[in-house]
Amino acid sequence: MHHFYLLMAMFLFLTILAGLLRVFIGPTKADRMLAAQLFTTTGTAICLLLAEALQLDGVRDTALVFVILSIMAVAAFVRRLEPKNPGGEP
Amino acid sequence: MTDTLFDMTLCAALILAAWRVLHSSDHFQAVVLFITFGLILALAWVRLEAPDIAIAEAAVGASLAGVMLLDALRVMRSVGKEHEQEKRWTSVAKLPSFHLFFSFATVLILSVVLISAVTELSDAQGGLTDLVHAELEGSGTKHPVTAVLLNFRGYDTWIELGVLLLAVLGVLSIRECSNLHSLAPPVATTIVLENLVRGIMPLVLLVSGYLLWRGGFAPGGAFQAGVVLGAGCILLWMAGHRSLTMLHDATWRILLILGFLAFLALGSYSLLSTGVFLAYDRQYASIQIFLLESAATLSIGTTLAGLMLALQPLKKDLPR
Amino acid sequence: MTELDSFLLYALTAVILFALGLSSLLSRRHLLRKIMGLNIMSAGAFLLFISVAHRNGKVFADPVPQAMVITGIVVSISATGFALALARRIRKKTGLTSLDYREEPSPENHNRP
Amino acid sequence: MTIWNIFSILFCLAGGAFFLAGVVGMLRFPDAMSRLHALTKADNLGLGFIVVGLCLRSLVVPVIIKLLLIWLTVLLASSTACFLVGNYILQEAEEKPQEN
Repeated sequence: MHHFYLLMAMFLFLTILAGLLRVFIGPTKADRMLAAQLFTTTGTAICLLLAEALQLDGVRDTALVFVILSIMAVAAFVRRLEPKNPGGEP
Repeated sequence: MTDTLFDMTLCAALILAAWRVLHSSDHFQAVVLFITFGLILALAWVRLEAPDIAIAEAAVGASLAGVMLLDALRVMRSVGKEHEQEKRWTSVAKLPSFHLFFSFATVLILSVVLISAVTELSDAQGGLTDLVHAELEGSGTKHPVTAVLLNFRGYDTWIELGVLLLAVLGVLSIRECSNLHSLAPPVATTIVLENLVRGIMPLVLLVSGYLLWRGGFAPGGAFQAGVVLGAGCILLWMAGHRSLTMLHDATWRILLILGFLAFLALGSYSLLSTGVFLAYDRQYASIQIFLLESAATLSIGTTLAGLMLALQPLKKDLPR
Repeated sequence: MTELDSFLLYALTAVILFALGLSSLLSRRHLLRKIMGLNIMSAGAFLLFISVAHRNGKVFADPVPQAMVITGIVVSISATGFALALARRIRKKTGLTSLDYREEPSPENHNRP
Repeated sequence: MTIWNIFSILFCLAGGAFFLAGVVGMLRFPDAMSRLHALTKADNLGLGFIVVGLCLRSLVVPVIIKLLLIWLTVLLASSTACFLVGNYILQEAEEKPQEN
């Protein structure tokens, strides 16, 4: 069972490596950001699988921290420094 | 076998990501890769059975640093001739050749020295695990990492809180503002993000408190809790909430120095009563450590959030 | 493969990360890249610490290097914040994104914050 | 090997398949908006299946609660993130013609 979860984690890690290609080729900023968002979720899944494989409970807390802060990068990415079209939709 | 394969993939990914962070042509790509690098590094900490560090890295490397860099990227866009320079695969070409020669020679020599040092290290055995476990009894906490941070090497933690304080003071003086009240109010964002943050903030606070509590007997502790707290404050600001600027100026200042002062007070008390700086009474060690950790959590949280918020536009910089 | 080899693997990765970060710190011109290089250097240093800690550990990695790395991570993020503040100040005052003062600042973006 | 373990393996494999689909979509789809669609599949279902698989494996109440909390948060955060990025793409598209 230990090996199954480790293999599963490795498989997910390989999907991250494949996804890196999207960050390299882009072409738009949004594409790159989306890939990073996918990595965060995949990373969470890997953490959970490794927690089971290595029997480390603290790793689930790592996944929890990943998840609750995953929105930060995207929020920083779409944020505008100055208010835009004040009359229109926010 | 599976473990080795996993290790090798992880190391290859780390090197690949680091290489592209430093040598891609586009700055935005570099920042996104930097966030990904932080994520892969957190996975490496998990693999190396250091969950304490993985928690801190998940909050710092994968979120906080990325947010700071994304924010800086907006104002640091290179323009004109410099921009053309950056667009090329590598922009080292423009430096004087002696500079290039010097830097690559330095890197080469250092790498050789380091590699030989590392191969030496592979023969060395030992480590301090047994010593820490032998002293764990009566240190006031059941988790070895917390015991090292707060008890055995309390000096380090104390000075480190001082370093954090210096960093935020430095940023404030560079910005030429004395407190967060000179910041322009945050820009309103979409209602979707506002609502998400409204829902998720209690969870962030809960996780922060949970990590502080867990630090007594399992991975977690003041640093992780503080980093999560600070990230939460920044998240509030990004959702258009006034966050730390809501606090009275004096309150903010007290929160900043609380951790440093708590260590200083306890250290002086133990110096007067026992003659040793930062020595705990065995009887009260656990409650003393808990108080120190709570103070440190608040300080680290406000400091990290302050570092980021102090870089936001000031009232005087706004157009009109 | 034995425990020793996994230590060597991570330790050599750490050295490579350190060298990559250092070379970029010395030879890249854009300040953000320098700051990222600094961060990758520190990641390499941390990785070396923990690869030793993992080899010497029992259930968890050796707690002393772990504690040092946790302090290091928080110090490195505060150093990054300070460095970014400096870099943004340089950009605002001179219009440059590097330390190369022979470069002419671009006039159109000089005064933008 | 109990029946729970077999189900756990099956659910984890299903989750892995969704992650694979997500990354293939991320690489093969033609534009950012359709890649957004691929991302949501991996986020919601991929992690969901893996969480269920691990719940079946551990069968300890606190762990199950933590896992479900993680999944619930991912559902909220990732849909918000996708909305924000989608909104950003639309706004960019709106601004582009005016600039040129």
